[in-house]
Amino acid sequence: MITSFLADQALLEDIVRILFVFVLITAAFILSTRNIASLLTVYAVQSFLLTLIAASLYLIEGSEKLLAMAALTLVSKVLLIPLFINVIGEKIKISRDLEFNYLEPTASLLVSMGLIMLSYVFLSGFFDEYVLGKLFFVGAVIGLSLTLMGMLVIFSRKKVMTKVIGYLTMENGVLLFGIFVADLPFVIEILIVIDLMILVLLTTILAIGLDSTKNEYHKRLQTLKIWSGREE
Amino acid sequence: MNASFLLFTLLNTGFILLVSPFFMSLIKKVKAYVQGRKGPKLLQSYFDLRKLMQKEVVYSPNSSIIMRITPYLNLGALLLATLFVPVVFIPNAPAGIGNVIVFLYLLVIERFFTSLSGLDSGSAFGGMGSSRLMSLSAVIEPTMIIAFAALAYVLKTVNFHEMFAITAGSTIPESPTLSLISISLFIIIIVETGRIPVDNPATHLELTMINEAMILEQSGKNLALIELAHAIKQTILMAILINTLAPFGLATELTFTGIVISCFYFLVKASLLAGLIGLFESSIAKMRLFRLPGFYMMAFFFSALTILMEVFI
Amino acid sequence: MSLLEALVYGAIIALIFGTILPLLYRSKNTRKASFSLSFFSSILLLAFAGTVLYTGKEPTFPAFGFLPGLNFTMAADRLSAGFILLIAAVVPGVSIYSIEYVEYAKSEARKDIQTVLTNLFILAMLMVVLAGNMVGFLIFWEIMSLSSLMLVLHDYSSEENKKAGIFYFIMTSLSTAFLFMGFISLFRLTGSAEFGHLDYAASILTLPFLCLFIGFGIKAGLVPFHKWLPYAHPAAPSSVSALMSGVMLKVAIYGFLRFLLSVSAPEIWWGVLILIGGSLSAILGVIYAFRESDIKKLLAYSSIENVGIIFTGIGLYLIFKLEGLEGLAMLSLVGASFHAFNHALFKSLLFLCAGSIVHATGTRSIEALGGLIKRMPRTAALFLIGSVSIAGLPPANGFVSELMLFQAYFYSSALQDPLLKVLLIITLSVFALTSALVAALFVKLFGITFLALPRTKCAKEAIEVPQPMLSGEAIPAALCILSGLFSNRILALFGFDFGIPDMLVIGLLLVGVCGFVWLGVRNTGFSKTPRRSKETWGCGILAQHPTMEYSSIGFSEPLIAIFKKIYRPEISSTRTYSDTKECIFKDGTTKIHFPKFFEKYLYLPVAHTVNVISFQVSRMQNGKLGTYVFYVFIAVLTLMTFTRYFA
Amino acid sequence: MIVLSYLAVGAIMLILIAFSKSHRTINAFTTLHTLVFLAIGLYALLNTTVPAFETGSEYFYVDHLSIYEGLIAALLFFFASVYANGYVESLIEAQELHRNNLKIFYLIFSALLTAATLAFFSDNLTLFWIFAELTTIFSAALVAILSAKENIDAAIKYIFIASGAMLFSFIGLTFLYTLSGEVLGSGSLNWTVLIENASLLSPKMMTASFVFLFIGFAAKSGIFPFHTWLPDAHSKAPSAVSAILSGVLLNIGMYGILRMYSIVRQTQAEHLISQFLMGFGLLTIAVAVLNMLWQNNLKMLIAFSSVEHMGVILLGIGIGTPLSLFWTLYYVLAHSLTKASLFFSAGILHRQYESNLIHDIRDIFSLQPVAGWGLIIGSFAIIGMPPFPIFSAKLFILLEAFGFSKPLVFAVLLLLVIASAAFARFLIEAFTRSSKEAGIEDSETPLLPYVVKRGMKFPLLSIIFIILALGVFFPEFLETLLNKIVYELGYL
Repeated sequence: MITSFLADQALLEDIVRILFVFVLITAAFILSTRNIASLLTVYAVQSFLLTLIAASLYLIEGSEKLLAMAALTLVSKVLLIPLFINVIGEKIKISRDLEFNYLEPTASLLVSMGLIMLSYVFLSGFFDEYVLGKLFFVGAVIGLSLTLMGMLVIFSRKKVMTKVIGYLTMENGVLLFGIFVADLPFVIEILIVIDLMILVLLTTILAIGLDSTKNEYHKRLQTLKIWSGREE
Repeated sequence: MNASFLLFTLLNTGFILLVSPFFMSLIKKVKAYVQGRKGPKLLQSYFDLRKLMQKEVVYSPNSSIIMRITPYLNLGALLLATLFVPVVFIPNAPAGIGNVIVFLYLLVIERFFTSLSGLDSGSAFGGMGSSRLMSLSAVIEPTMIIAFAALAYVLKTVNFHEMFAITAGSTIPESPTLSLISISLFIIIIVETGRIPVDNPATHLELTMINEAMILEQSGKNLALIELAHAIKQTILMAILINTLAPFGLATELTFTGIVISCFYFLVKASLLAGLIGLFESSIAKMRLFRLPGFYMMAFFFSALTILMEVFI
Repeated sequence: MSLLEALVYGAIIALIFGTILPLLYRSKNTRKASFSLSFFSSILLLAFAGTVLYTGKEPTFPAFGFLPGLNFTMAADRLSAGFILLIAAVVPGVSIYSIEYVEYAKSEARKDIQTVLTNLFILAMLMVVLAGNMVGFLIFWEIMSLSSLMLVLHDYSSEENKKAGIFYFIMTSLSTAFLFMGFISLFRLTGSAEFGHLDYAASILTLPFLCLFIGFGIKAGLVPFHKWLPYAHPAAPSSVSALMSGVMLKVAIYGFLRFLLSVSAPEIWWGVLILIGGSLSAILGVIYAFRESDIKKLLAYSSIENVGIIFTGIGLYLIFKLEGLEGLAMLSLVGASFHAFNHALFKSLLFLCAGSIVHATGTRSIEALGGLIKRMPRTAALFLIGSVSIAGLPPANGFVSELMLFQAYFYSSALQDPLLKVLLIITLSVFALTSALVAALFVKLFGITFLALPRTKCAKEAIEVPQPMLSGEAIPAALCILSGLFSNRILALFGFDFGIPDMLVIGLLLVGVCGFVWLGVRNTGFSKTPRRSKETWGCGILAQHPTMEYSSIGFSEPLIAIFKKIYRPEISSTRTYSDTKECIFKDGTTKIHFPKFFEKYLYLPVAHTVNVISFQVSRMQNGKLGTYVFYVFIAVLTLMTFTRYFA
Repeated sequence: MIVLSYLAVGAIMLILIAFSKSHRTINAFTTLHTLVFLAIGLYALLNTTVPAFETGSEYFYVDHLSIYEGLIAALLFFFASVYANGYVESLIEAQELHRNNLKIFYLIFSALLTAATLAFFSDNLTLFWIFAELTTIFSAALVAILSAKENIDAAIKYIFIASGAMLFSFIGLTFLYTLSGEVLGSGSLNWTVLIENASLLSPKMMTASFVFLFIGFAAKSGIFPFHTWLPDAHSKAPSAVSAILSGVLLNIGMYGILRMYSIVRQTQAEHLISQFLMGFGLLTIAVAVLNMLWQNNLKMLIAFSSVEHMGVILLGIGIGTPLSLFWTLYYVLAHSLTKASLFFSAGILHRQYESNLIHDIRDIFSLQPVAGWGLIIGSFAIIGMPPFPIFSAKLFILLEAFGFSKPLVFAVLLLLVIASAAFARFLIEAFTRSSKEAGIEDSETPLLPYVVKRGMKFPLLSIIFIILALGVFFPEFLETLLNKIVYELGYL
């Protein structure tokens, strides 16, 4: 039964579509959630959704690489990175990111709808020549808009931790886009993930310095007169 | 330097030197008559000069060598200038003698050093005189240049000798435009010799004086030399006007009779002109200092008009 | 390598050594040697330039492979030789003067640096004139600007000098920017960096012409780009002011002439533009000079005026040339070049003397001076020669070049176009006004500085400067007189004959007549008249006092009144009264303020606009990551839209 | 071979550094690392037939451009590592850098060199992308290593902006991959393959992919409006690091843009992209110089000047003629060296005054004459005064730009005037201040001259010597090398 279920292309595509919707929902959560722990959970869920999408695609297309990618995503983004961020987050002892720049959550949601539209318009201008399957096209649109929404998160949230999650969302978007548009060599994928891991490692460590509520950094600020420039 | 030019140097310069003080007295006389006075003797200027030559020279202790060389430089420059304006005959002069621009700048030498000597003794009068003289002469300069440029335009040469050689051939002005230039030249004489309405040569009142203020500190023979230079300047400027407007009688060749006739005609014409200047001075009031540029503009207008007429007609 | 080239190489090598030596061995003797080298090099250059001008033989220099596809070449034709002659005439005096003058610098290091930079400056100016192509020209042009900039900043502690430095730098950068533009467009047009004949229609050359006109105009100090001169000259050491004013401005004129003479078919409006620009600079330069009491600022404005006269001559040249009057065109061109030469001489003389005065009295304000003729008689005599030359009194050299231009004007009746004639009449009267005002200006400068009683203690206690400085001043002074007297001979030697009056005759006659008068007075029985030096009558005052003397601003007052439309003086006064009804005057001050027209209406608005924009733009950099990412976000969206619709 | 030796040497050096104890040996190994890289580059230049593929035809490729950029990188790292010896010691003494972090500093420094070099030798654009990302991370770590709050802040900005923008590059790469797949049957991101088949690529898709790639590379090299991280990062980093940030890391982005442009150049999208690049170049210059004008922070000023120069280089690439490419490449070299000299001088001043601010600098000629003059000469060089190399490069780039647009050239010239004015204003204000005028509180504590550590003057002086020599004399081999690059990029 399962095999027949898995062989049903149309059903699989429907499932992927449903997953798309879930991805967008997670993105909306990431835009508006104030609690960092739940943000992290949402991110993990989003990554898991990506894993599922990759796996479904494997079933549709049959490319081994997609399966490997799904596994890679599962290990790195669903497990390792959230775990790591969680550890750091507990160290900093902040649990909430309450402030927003430029866009309040409701406004961000509206804007992100606009972003989806823009991505659609943009991509439709280019992929009309190269016929991409409808599903693939939607995937690309979702991927691109997810990337832009990640950026939205980066600039509209204050704490570095949230920004990191925003960046990770962007990365997820790019991954989604990549899955649906092209199939890159797997070595490259691994390298990218390694790169991502180092980056997250570094930024979260650095976040200790910035998001920390402790005062020791402010003390050092006075002994060093580096900070300067016009904004004084 | 040929013999003719040497002779010219002696005759022309000597003649002008000789007659210049006469015109000074003449103008004074005319003015006096108009005012109902008797006026000085016609030869009074000569007596004055002789008296000054014999008097003691007093220098201010503040003054410097400038004060001492100015009289000589002044008279020297003007004597040189006499070579540029032939009144006895038109010689075969070396290149450059007679050049309008050199002539104008010889007058500038005189002005330059007079002004310096005015500043030399440190008196407020002298400074005032120099300041006014230099300012006003700067403003009259375009008029002079344009007047002489107009001459050059009409007569197609920049040399007085050649100009007068052209005008002397005819008894009436060569071109109607020349009579327009004459008006500017007349005004220039008034301005350059410091006469009413520009300046009052007879006063030592600080509000009005320009020329006199600068030579207040000069005395004795130095003053005599300056006065003489002043008289010469007046004569040669008059000579230019006469040779432009009423050139008849000027000898173009070196002959004895020609020279005599030239001298005679010049004396007559210059006396008439001097009388005219005297009348003009008497009939007009002294202008306020800062109204003078307007007066100069009139002269400028006439000269510029001349050129414009030459340009467009 | 013939002797001719050897002379140039010798001069260049001497200057290079002069530049490097003080860096290696730091002592007074090295500095002396360094200036001796520049003196020596100018002698070589004199020989070189003289030969080239006389024989018309053009030396050939090997090209030096410098950049890919581009050689550095040197070339010297008669035009460059003329300007090399100018350099060679100014440098000796400045070198000898500097030997002593440089020792007044504040510290050993500054003395060395001043020596090095002065030599470098001279070298750069020489190389600009020698440069065979535009790139070489630009390179040395920049070095010239930089070395002079550092010299302007030599006394960097004063706030005023800092401002002068920045301002000079900005103006010189602007000048270079315009030159870049002009040269680049020429380069694109001809496909080569060489200065060659430009056989193109004038409409094609409009852009390069305008760019080069503005570029060289800025550097030469043409109104309205003149503003840097009165700032930079007072800030620089006087020997450098002499070089800047005497030579550097001429180098700009050289560049402009180099371009202009290579154009085969210019248009008449070029000439008109140059003529109007020149006349405007001339008249405004001297009018602005009149209000100054700072001796070096005054001289700087006077440089603007002289540059104006030179440009007037160039403008006349173009107009006459295009109207087919070759003779008059040559007369104007040579007149302009000769004026450049003369101005180099007398302006360097005047700046050197000004340096002596400033050194002896410690002030640049002539209001504080007076009576220096008694304390510094030699400087006074030299300064008088300079004043006489610049005022254009015959037979000094300043007169000759003005005479040539006047003569060109006077003969312009041969022009056909009536409108051009009218233009010439107007500019002629402006020119006349200028030259008369210059005479007035230098009466003021010489009179207030040197004559009458000293106005302050510093003037009272001034002592004559040492001999080397006087010798340094004596060289240009002698050259002023000689080049005036022998102007006809010199021009004839170089193949120009315009039939202008022979100054030697005039000069001899003048001396003769003056001598005659003197002898006449002495030997005709009046020599026995007594003479006395005694307080003259002063309307009842007890003794002459300096405060009674005419001051600099007092001297200028009539002209300020006449030209009040240009000066727009703002007079403000405060008064206090001894009584409540304000009848009895107690105390008060009056200030005359001259608004700086170009600064107020041209420079400051531009600077202000740039500042405002700069401020707004730098506010973008607010230090917040959110904002920065927001920019990226917006940029990405914009680019997406752009690509969608334009690709 | 070359890439492998780079990799091997990089790895060995990392190990050596990791196991060294004293600062001296660590620094010596780092310097050795740079020298070996330099030697490999030279060897490759002289003895190996290039262009050649390395490690199969998949990932690495050696041509003259990569060697050239690699050599510049190695050279600058060499100077920086020599400089770092004294400079880092001073930082430790001043307690700005914790001694425990010393080894990490050098490890990252070394890794950064390896990553940067490998980026230049990547044939596969994704690989290039990854190495570029790695350099971002490493250099951000170097910025943050001083662990002052504003350093961390700067590093965070750097990472978020550069890496965030790089993600768009990745989207661009995906586009490119699809595009090449359409044409070639199977997709490829190898530059060599792409440029061979460039004429087949659809201009429309090419434009889209170029624009996306541009976003990332522009952020990497500080092009407006992605430049915002640059002034912060470059000014907060230790000066030895600032020098390589400006001198090497910006080149990586430019290298990417250049490689991409050389592909675009052969398609019909060339015209649009060329205008696009020139427009961004102009905007970048404008924004940079306007930020420079009243800048009160020395290192900020120098950093903004980097932005300005990246604008000029972008302009040079955008013009797209062989001559302009030639001079743009030369410009890259000239800018890297000059900028390094400026940062080295600024570093010495920073040690002296413990500040980069204009009003803290005073008595410079008595306290730090070498750095003062270094800064003056460096400023002359950076604003494009002869006889420094930027002058001729600028001249020829503008000369080529003139063929495209006269107003553009004119605008650039005027903007460069503002840049010069900014430098002049800063130097004149800062260098003419003496402690006598500075005020009361300053006169109580007279400044002691900071003893410049061993080796800090050497890089400064040698760079000044090199740029002077380069300005006066254009070496033949450089000309050949640059010509070969122009040829290999398909310009001729």
